[in-house]
Amino acid sequence: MIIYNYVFIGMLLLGAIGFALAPVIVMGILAPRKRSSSKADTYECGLLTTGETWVRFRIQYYIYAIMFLVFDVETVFLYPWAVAYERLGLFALAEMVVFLLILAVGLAYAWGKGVLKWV
Amino acid sequence: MPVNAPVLFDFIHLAPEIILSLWGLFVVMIDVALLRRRSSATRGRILGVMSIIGALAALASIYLPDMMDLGHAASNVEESLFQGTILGGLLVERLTALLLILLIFVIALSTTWDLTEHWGEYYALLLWATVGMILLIASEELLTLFLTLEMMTICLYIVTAFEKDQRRSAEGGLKYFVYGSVSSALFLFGLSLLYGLTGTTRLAAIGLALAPAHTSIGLVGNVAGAMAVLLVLVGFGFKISAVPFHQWAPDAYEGAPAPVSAWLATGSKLASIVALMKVLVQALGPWAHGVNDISSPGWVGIVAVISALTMTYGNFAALAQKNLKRMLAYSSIAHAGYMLVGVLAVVVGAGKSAAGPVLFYLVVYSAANIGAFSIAAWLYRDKGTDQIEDLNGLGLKYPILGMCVLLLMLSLIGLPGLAGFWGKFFMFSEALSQGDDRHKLTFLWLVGLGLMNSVISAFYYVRVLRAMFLRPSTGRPLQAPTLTIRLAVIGSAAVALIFGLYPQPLSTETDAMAESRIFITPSRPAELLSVSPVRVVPRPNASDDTRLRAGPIGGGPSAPPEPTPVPDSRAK
Amino acid sequence: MNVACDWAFPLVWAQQSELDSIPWLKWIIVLAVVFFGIFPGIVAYTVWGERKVAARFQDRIGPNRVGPLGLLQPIADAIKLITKEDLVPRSADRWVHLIAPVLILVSAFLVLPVIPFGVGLAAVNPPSGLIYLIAVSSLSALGIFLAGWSSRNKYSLLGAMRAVAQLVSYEVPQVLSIVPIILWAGSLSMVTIFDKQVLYGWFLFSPPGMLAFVTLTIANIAEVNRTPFDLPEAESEIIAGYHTEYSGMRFGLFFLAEYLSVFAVSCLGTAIFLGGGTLPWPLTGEPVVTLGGGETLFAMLLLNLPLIGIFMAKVSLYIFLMFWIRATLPRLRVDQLMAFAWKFMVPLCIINIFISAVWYECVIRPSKPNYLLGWGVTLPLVVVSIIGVLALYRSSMKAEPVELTTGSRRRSVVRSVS
Amino acid sequence: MNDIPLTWFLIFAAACFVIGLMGVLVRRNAIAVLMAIEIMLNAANINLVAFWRYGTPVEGDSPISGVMFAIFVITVAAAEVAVGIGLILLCYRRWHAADVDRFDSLSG
Amino acid sequence: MNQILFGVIATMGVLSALGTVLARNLVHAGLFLVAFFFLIACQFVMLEAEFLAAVQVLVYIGAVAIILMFGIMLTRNIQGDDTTTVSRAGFIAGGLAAVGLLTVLIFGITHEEGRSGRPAWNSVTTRPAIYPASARKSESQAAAINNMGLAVGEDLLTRYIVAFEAAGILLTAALVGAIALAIQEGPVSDDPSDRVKSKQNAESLAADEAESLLTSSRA
Repeated sequence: MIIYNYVFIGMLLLGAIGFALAPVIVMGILAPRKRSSSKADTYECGLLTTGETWVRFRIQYYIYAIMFLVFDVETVFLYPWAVAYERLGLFALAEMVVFLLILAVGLAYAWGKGVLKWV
Repeated sequence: MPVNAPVLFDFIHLAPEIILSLWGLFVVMIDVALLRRRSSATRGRILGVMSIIGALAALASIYLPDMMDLGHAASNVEESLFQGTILGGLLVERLTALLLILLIFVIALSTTWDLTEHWGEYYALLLWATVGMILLIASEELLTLFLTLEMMTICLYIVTAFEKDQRRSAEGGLKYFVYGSVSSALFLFGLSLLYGLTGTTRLAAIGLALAPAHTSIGLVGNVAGAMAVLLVLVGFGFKISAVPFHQWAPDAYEGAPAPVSAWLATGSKLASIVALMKVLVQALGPWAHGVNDISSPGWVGIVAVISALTMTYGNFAALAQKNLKRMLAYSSIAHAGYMLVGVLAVVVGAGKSAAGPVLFYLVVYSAANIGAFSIAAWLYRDKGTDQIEDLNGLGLKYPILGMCVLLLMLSLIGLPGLAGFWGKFFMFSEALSQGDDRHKLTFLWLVGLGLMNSVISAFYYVRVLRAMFLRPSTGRPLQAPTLTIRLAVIGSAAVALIFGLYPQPLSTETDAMAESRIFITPSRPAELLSVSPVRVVPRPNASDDTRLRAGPIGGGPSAPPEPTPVPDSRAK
Repeated sequence: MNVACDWAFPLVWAQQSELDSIPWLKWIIVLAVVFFGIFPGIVAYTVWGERKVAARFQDRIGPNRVGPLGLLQPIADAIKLITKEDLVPRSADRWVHLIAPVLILVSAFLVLPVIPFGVGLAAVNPPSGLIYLIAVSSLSALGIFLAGWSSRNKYSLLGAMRAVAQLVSYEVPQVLSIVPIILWAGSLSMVTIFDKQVLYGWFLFSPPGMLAFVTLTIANIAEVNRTPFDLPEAESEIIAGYHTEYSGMRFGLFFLAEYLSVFAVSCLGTAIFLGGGTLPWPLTGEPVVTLGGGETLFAMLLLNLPLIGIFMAKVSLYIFLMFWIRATLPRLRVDQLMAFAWKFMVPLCIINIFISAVWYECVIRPSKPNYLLGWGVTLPLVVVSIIGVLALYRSSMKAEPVELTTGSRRRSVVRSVS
Repeated sequence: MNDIPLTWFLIFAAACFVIGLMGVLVRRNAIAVLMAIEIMLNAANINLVAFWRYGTPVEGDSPISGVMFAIFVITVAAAEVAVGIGLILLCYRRWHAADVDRFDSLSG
Repeated sequence: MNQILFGVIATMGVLSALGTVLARNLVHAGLFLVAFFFLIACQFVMLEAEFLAAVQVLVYIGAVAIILMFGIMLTRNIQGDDTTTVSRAGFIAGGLAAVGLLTVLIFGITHEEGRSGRPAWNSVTTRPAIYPASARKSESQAAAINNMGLAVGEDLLTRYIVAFEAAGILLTAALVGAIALAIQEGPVSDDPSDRVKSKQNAESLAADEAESLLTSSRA
């Protein structure tokens, strides 16, 4: 059954989480614990933190995230085409050329609009 | 070549969609590459003209299948392309032509004022929304239906919020988006239940699977089926802004720039009503009124209540409106209510003759709305607001346009002698004559309510006319309208007048369009149509006697296209 | 090749095998020994190797105090980290602060079971193994974001946002450069890819293959945040990027996760491009090792030992390449970094997909693959596309510096959020 | 290795759907509403794949119609989120708040 | 063993969905949402649609969750913990409506009786066998499960080609539209009339800023 592949991966997942948490727990036990107020401040190269943690964010991040989302979904369509390429004839290649052309225009648009520049 | 490779000729039927989408890409690239240096006003005009050329090219390409005389699929024969996912035939071509003409007017309207700086994206999104609408009309399957519905609405979400200098445009867009995606999630859950009930995604096959030939009693006995129908109705109710799901419409119409709200009121509503008719008749038809012996109510009652609510609420709310676009939004809700009566007649009668009047009404309604919204565009261009009292004295200053607006408003009311009247007349008379006695009472009520609402609607339309003709013009007078506004208003007034005096050509045309397969519930194919699956009938206008015709029932599992490379429905 | 063994070690692949009940004990042994024993050991000594190699590049010796040749250095580091105080800033979000490094480490671990170390030696072989691998390796971006956000420090949040933006931008070329492999192998399962490479020779030995290998390596380096793409946690930039507020073993987890993903990513590179476990010579021909089925664990290991050796040699070469690049190349500026991904790598990978389709038609589809035609057609295509995209990229980059320095006579396109 | 009955999957999907709907009704922040919509779409996906797996495909249809539907639903949901966040950011720059019910400039 | 596994995944799935809806802090809600997506992917694996599980993890957790998190960061509530739920009364009303709908749905699911040859839902307890080749009911479904990438690829480019190209157009429209919405100013054009326009734009922004400060100070 295909599920058994993923049962092994599930066991690996749980094992990895345990493998990651074990040292932190051990550290909690072994390591010395001396609380002091100055230690618990957020680190600002030694200065006191100025201004609350809301800083001007550029819209840039959002644009990179959309570009990634669109190309990510594009690969979700590309992979099955690549797998079935052998059995599909030439028309499938033509269809995929059209699909990639459509998405290349999206990339060219973002490029031309200048949003890809990290200003 | 794998078993069901798409036949090359199928793509010919898709010519308009292919041209529109590639043209949208072309417009976007031209805007980014060549026109960077120009100001947004000049860019708007240049790209507007180019988009109109694209729409005209698509319009010409509709008749490509005939010109190419492919030898087999003449375009008058209904046939399912791409293994039953897309429909090609007379209805789809005529409605595509109508949509493209409306699109040309909307694009022309968009060049009136400098509503955005991103013109390339604006026109491309309008073109892609049209591709979504055409494919929505042509889709024969739940998957393509959902995808094209979403494609149309997502393009419209973005375009609604395109006037970035206006706060209301962004807010209207967001409200439209939130309502839209919630209702599309509900719609999808309804589709998944339907898929579970019948096991197939093709509409015709669903209809046959739901046919009450078995012991299953109608809607009441089967709660899962009832939930599926209700959720599908919610999805479509949102799209045609029927009452319980209409809160988004006034805000979206008022917020969006005038040409976009024109496109919302005409194109999006037209495609959604045709899709609603197709799903209700073809897929959910058997459950319309439950099995005759057990008088378990089908969903006809629900749709009747929705239609009544939509009519009355739309009209009463429109009475109190100050803003022209918001009033037009409520009037478009009211018209959705009238059209639902026509849809009910189609479902109950399950005859193709009943679908003609609804299409007739759609044509007339969308033409009138284009004219009305072009007035709103003109008003906004000069005065920056779209309150009704800003129209004061317009009729006196521009008598010809004033007359045209008069014709428009009267046609929207449904005054005899104008196209609007014939639309309502055909639809209501069809509703009264259709259906067996059980439905007589409901239709009587609906038609009565419809007439009463038409009278109420007179009040708010007349208020616009009163402002234009009787009030002295206050504040800055409006400058001369651009050619595009003039053309739009005169064009729609001409439609209202010509088809008002002589409705015959349009009604025969719409009756011919109504003969498409999607308006025949699969559960009754045997009675209405000769059983042989394939019969070609010469073009409708050639001879009228052979009214009965058989689109090949390609979809039903009873006669599934065997997986031969060329399904038999095409063998001539 | 996909042979069912009754004592399949560690083959748990159950697609066609008659494994109707799950061999729990065997799996737990495999997990404990291989996944939580050998691999962390390899990773620890990769860290040691990196420090030694980097030292050699800078003409110094590197760690040699602890044990002979500094071999016990990794263990010393581990003990030091464990005994440090577990410090979490007061304003930080305690739980998310802990979940973030765990998420990154887990995403690195989950890549390993799918990779075929030898003939039939993939721990797990699901039919869509490669897309599973891509999906799991995209989890780390989320982990990095949560690390930055949870420490409620505006510099670490800014560093995390920049790191995620870079990761996300380089994941697209990574994913696109794997498409040629699937096209040639005709399936997503890693074992079939291995079998195809045995038949047709390494996928590297073809012009589109080379191009795809180069783009994949560049994307892998960026994916793991190593020089020249390690801007987010570069010392000179924003304190220490997203793991400013992490100390002690929590920081150790990040360190372990980074080197484990270096190992995982290089295993991916070798498995799909360098024909994991097969020798470059003879190029093609009969399978290297045939499993008659029913071998015992010991026989299985013995048979596969040379293959595992070759695989590990290739992986270490790949990792050495990364060390080498880290020791020599300077760090890229942020805008060059992003522009390079979107304006050079993505177009190149898209074009490469079509060139690989041409290679498929010439070599793999015909019964007798003629490599001459394949090379003859695709080599010029590859060269032309590289030059074309490079020219395009150059022209767009050339326009920019002027703008940036002269206070942009034209308003910069995107202003900050008001 | 007894099998899982179909109704378990359907009840799980219905529960997630209803929770998503409640989220839409209860939450005020536009991004929280967007998350609730994603839950509803995923619930519908589970429904589709469950019906595909437990039913035998009809002759004329594709053998994986349920999975294909789910793949296209994921594409639509991704496009919807991208556009939704774009609209929310546009509204945020105008109103400095992404709460759905604080938008009352369009009254009447 | 399958049923236990399903039970665990289903309860954790419902809990994480509830967490997304009820968490006060938006980023915590986002975290619960990511957990929910992962558990839905596990459900797909339980249904043996593993290509879909990989696509779900890749698209939802890899991209959609990142965009949602960026959306939270780019709107003011960086800590993400401003009040985001409605009043107590609204809460109970929403909850009741949800419970009502749930009972109707569950009643519908359990009491659905089959039609036209399809078995009723609650009678379907075993899925069509794939593994022992002899017991396979439909060869095409078995082939699809064993190599889903191939089956999806074939169907995508032959049967649903129209939906496939429409999805391409939809993605580009979303990309182009979202970028057009996100850009603060118009394209960088030297035309003076553009400049005037964007100055008004800047002024109106400043005006909004001042006005919103006023309202917040008064509130």
